[in-house]
Amino acid sequence: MSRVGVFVCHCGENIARTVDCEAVVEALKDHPGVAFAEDYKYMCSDPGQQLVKKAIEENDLTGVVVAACSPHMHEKTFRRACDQAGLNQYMCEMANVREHCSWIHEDRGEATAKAIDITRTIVEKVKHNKPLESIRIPVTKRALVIGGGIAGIQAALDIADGGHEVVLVEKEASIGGHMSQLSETFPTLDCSQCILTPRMVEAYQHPNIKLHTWSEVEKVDGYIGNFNVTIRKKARSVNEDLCNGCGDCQAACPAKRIPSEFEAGLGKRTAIYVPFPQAVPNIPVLDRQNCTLFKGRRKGLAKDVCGKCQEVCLKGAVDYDTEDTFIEEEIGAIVVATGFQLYNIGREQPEGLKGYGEYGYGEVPDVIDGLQFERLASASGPTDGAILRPSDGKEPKTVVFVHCVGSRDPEKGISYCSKICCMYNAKHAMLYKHKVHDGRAVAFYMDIRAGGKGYDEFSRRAIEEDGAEYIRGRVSRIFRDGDVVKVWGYDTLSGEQVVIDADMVVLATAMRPQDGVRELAQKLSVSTDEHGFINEAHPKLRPVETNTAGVFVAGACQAPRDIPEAVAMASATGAKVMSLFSADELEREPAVAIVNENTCIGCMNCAKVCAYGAIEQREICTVDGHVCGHVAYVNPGVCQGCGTCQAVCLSKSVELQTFTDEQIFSEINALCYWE
Amino acid sequence: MTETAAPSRPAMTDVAYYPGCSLHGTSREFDESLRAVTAELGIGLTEIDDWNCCGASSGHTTDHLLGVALPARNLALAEAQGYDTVVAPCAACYNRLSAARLALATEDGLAEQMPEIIGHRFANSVDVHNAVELLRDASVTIEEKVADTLAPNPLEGVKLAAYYGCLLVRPFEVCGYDDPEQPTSMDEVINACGADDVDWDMKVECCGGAFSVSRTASVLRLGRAIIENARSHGAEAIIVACPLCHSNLDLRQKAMAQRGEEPMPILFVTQMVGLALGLAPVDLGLSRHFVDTEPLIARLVQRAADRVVAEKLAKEEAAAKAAARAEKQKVGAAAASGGAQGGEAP
Amino acid sequence: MSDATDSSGAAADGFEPRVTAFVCNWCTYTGADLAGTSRLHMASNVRIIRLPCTGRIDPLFIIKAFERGADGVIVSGCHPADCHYTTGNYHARRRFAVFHDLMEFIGVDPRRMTFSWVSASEGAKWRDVVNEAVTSVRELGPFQAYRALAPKDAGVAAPTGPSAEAVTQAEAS
Amino acid sequence: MNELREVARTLLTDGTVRVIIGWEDARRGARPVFITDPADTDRLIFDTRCVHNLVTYLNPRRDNVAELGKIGLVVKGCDAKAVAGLLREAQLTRDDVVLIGVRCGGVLEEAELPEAAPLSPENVAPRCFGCDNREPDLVDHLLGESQPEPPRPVTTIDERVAALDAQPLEERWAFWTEQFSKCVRCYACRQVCPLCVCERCVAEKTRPQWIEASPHPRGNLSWNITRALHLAGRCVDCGECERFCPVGIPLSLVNRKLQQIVAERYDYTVSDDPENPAPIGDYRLDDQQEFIK
Repeated sequence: MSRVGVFVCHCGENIARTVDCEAVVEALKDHPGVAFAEDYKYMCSDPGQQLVKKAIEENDLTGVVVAACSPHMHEKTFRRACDQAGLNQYMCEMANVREHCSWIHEDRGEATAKAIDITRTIVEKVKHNKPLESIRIPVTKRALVIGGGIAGIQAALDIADGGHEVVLVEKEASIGGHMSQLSETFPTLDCSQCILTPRMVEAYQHPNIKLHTWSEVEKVDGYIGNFNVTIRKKARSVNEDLCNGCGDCQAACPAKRIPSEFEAGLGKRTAIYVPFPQAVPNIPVLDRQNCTLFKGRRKGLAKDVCGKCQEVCLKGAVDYDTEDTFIEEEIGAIVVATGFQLYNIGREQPEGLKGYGEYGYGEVPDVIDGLQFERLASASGPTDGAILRPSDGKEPKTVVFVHCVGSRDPEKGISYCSKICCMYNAKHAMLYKHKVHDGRAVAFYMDIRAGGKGYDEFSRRAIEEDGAEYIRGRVSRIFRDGDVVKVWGYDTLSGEQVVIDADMVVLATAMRPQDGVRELAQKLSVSTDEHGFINEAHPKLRPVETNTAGVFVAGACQAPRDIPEAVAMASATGAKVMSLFSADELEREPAVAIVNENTCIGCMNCAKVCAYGAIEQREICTVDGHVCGHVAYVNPGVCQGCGTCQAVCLSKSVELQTFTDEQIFSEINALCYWE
Repeated sequence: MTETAAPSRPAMTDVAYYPGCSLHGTSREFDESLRAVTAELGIGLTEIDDWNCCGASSGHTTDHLLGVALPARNLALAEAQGYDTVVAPCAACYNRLSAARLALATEDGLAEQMPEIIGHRFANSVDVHNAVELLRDASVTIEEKVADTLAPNPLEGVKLAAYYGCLLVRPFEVCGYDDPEQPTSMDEVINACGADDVDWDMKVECCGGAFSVSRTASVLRLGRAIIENARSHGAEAIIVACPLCHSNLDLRQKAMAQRGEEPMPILFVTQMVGLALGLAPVDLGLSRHFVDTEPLIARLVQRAADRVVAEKLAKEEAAAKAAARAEKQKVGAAAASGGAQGGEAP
Repeated sequence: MSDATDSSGAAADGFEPRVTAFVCNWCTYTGADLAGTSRLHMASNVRIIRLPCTGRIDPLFIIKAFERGADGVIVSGCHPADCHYTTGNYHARRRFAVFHDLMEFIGVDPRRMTFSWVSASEGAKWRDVVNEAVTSVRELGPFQAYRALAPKDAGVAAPTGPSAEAVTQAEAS
Repeated sequence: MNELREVARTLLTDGTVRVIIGWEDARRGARPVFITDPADTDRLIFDTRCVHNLVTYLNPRRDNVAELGKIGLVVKGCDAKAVAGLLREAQLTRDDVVLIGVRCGGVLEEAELPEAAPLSPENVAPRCFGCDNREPDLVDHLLGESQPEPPRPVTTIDERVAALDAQPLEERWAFWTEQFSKCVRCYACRQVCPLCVCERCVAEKTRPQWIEASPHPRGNLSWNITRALHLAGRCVDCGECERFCPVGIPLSLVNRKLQQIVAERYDYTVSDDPENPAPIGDYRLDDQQEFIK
């Protein structure tokens, strides 16, 4: 027989004002299975909790019902109290007589009757609660970091410094990400390469970091603490162990006119190439799409038409016949840091985005995006740091910067603010003015969003010290008019139309998630928002966690982020991973589904509705080991406790702990009756 | 359908024609040239019986329901009269009719109200095309017809600027047949006529629209920019497909001129196609314009005639040269073979 | 049953509907909490049963509620795309669409079954859902038709625990 | 018929299967037969009396059938849909069975007739009207000649459902509670159903006991709603439940209603393609939700 204790809280006057708490105690006192009932002014206070603990000990209670506030408020408090008093914490439940009763009703009689109903319902539920033990899962103390930009590097370094192994996967030939392309960084104007390169090298040389560049995540199985990850190492055509990075192959390559991705199309590279001089690792890859030899092979030529890189390689590291290889890694936690890409200013747009026909779809050569400007301003860029416009290599005397191209423009498909553009436009205007003293920098902005340490001062400096002209308004049209780029805009402060004959225009295009992030998210069972950014578990309180336990998110793949934010997020994921790795086993609430193998018929309908892939088919054997059928098995490490499987199970062979059929049945029975 | 329907080409379906007020009034030449050109191209054009105002400007800005119901009635009439396509050459009519179609297809509960308001059943099954769309779809036929025309094509190689204005291509959700910012459909028609399209910057700029009356100065400024840009890119005429664009650029052009520039003829797209097809300018209403089209047409006809003469001369010259060359070879060959024979004979 | 209910719950006209609500923990339960925090007053006829997700809610719960004398039910959870468990509400939506249509075919007035999406921030919507459900069930009157199906010897079911059959029936292997 | 016997004989003789399950002509009409000896294959028939859905013998609850060895099963189109249902829910693998499909032009309402009667509006099984699978795809052998469409019955099931739909709620309630009150809870509908695959039916589950076990109107309603819901998007409309119901509850009307619901809401019809996922357990982001506030 159950011995349930009922504890009715007055919550000061909050409950007692409309609910007659003594009447509730009175009504429940003699209810079957109730061994103790009492009311108290503040049940959550220390004396209140003492009252609960004392009652458990003195009355040998088997269950506790606290009729008070919402379980979201104090369930943990009272469960802890029960635990301290030696009662299994899952034998304690809350009856919500405050939010769901006293606060929403005025009539004392009605509210009291309802409070009695609510409390009795929970008493009936608790009578069917079972003592449960938290679930323990072993943890593989090895992290996977996806993406080798500044966020990925930071996360990898933090975890590696904490003494755990890290596998860092980067899809490009070098780590470094977009930060390696930047000239200087706001708001301090320190050189991006100078602060990034040491981190890159540190990550490469760290004994705890295993780096896979030119690689992608192929498949992810398993669950928190126990992921099994398959990594595709794309065919590099260069043996990483033999190559010493001398660069002879690049010098010998005859295909020298390939637009360089790193230079944002403003510079050229060879077919076998290291993306940039400071690349880590300093090992080239062979771009088979543009390689003369592979072009010949694709045409089906009997003999290879090139082979110069192989000829000049003294180490014999070039191998044209390598293929993609697959590596499996046992992983305990995953950090996603895949970063961003820019809204394409060209005509080709992914579904949902429209492009900017009014700006000529980027087909005017002197209309460039922010990343291209970074390369123009970079000392190691295609112009060695001189600001020269792409069409004729002349120094532009008037440069127009347009904010919010794509961002905050739902008509074009993106409603969000890209956050970093106000700052980098100010930086660009400054860099330009520092290099072209007699130049004119004009910026069209919607609002200046310079929230951040030193940010507003920085953008003010662009205007006040460096003389950038800021015009509040949008640009309606950009077109080439002979030698100049005509910019038509509107100054909303003066109400005037503005026409500027510019020599070059820089569009601050929106930050978008990388291509393929939805596919990656699917592999990881994490969700993405309508724009493709990875969803955090909670926008405020769990910003670096995802809905999949053990998968964390850092940097601009979650939302537009600047460098300090990306680094902060990365370190936060590092801390999350470290705390996960701090114990050998993981403890989880036992709100998981359990299959009754005696009645399960293995139809696997439950597996079809499981959003987490927690349910698998498992063979059952006779006593002599002969396979005689199959049943469903719920992996408690993966199950999140939604119970959808239980509702679709025709034979009622799966049961969600903490919300069992018996508990709910009893609740319904306690609630519904007629005279 | 006229006898011109060439047997090599499948007969085009007849289309319903919604002229709207402009084509019966200020833009009669658009109406005349459209009728002439479609007849020539074998497109059956039947005016919708009992059509009413499309509600442009005043209707839809007063009341959304009215703005939908007015065009819906016209579409319902076309539907009842058995058509699946309506041609609305006026850009504003085209836009209203298309916008009503979209609203009826997407807004909950709107279509259900129509029968009672307009007094007709309406299934929203009629496509709405403008004149540019109609001609673009017929561009292959135009090309063939132009090639078959006996008279030299006065438009051959002429640089023409396609001016779309606003309502013909925007908003994209309503129009959707061409890029709203960098449209090309009218340029395709220009090319089909043998002329060269001009790559210029103000294809979709505003002509000032109905402000022509209330804020004439603005309209003059806008129109001037458009004409100057076309001129600076080498255009000899501007091609339009909207009565209002035409009237703003044509009627107001004299007032726009500042330094005694050459006038820029403004032609409707249908008039251009008519010229290429060898139709008489007067049948295309070309005499109705404020900017005299006479000098342009005379110039083009003269140029075409000169070209024909030059081509003929060049051909004759080439033929003469070829004949001479052949003669020479013949002589040479005869000499050579004669020599060889001579050598062998003994 | 409870005297308190009988004396105060019943209005002068004699009928106070009993409505059972099955709600998900993350959206509607929290939305109902918010209604409380916001002191939004509403009809007191609804009793909430908390479940992790609408995906967990079995049509049998509703049938059982009707069997045990409920005059109406509410099923409520997260809006589409907001499910805490990603897809539970989508499965629930199909399940209850079919159930809803079948019950209507059998002759149950659909106004006795309210289905809604109420998010954690929609305290006011929850109040409206509750009030509307209570109002429409009040108009329909007691679900006498269902109660009339009860076995003759079981006129009043014990409110305190599982039905007598459940206790006496042995668990099948 | 010779073709059927020939195929059955070959399958048994070359050891492809150990037993052929088909129909034979018995004293009281057509009935299922299990044939293990090639010499007996001449007993096999197929005509309009072969109404039984033999897939019920593949149901994993009947493990004694499986013990006979690999089965060759004669199936009509509706029966093949049931095989697909079992495959879909992992109750069978395709290699477990050889399917001998027969082209079907509809069957009679009644199997127990001395000889096959030509179909007429009066005697045709109403469910056959409008059948979309008279030549099953999911078979290893497809036998017989192309058959004409079955005749339109005097009253179609759809018409009966529509007639009920047209009635006011109270009358529908009265109709169904009356029908269900007849139920004696013999569970013949369940036992004969090829897709009721549970070893322990929810109706027999205790602790908690969702469905009251004794035959009274309230528990009967609960049972019948549950049975119908469990077959939503799964029922192949073979009509066996109604045919076996000893008290004559028109279960085909409930089954048809559910077919209509999933067809209207999810554009789903049960097919004999096992790859085609069932509608319950699947979802689309834009599923109808007009009934949700």
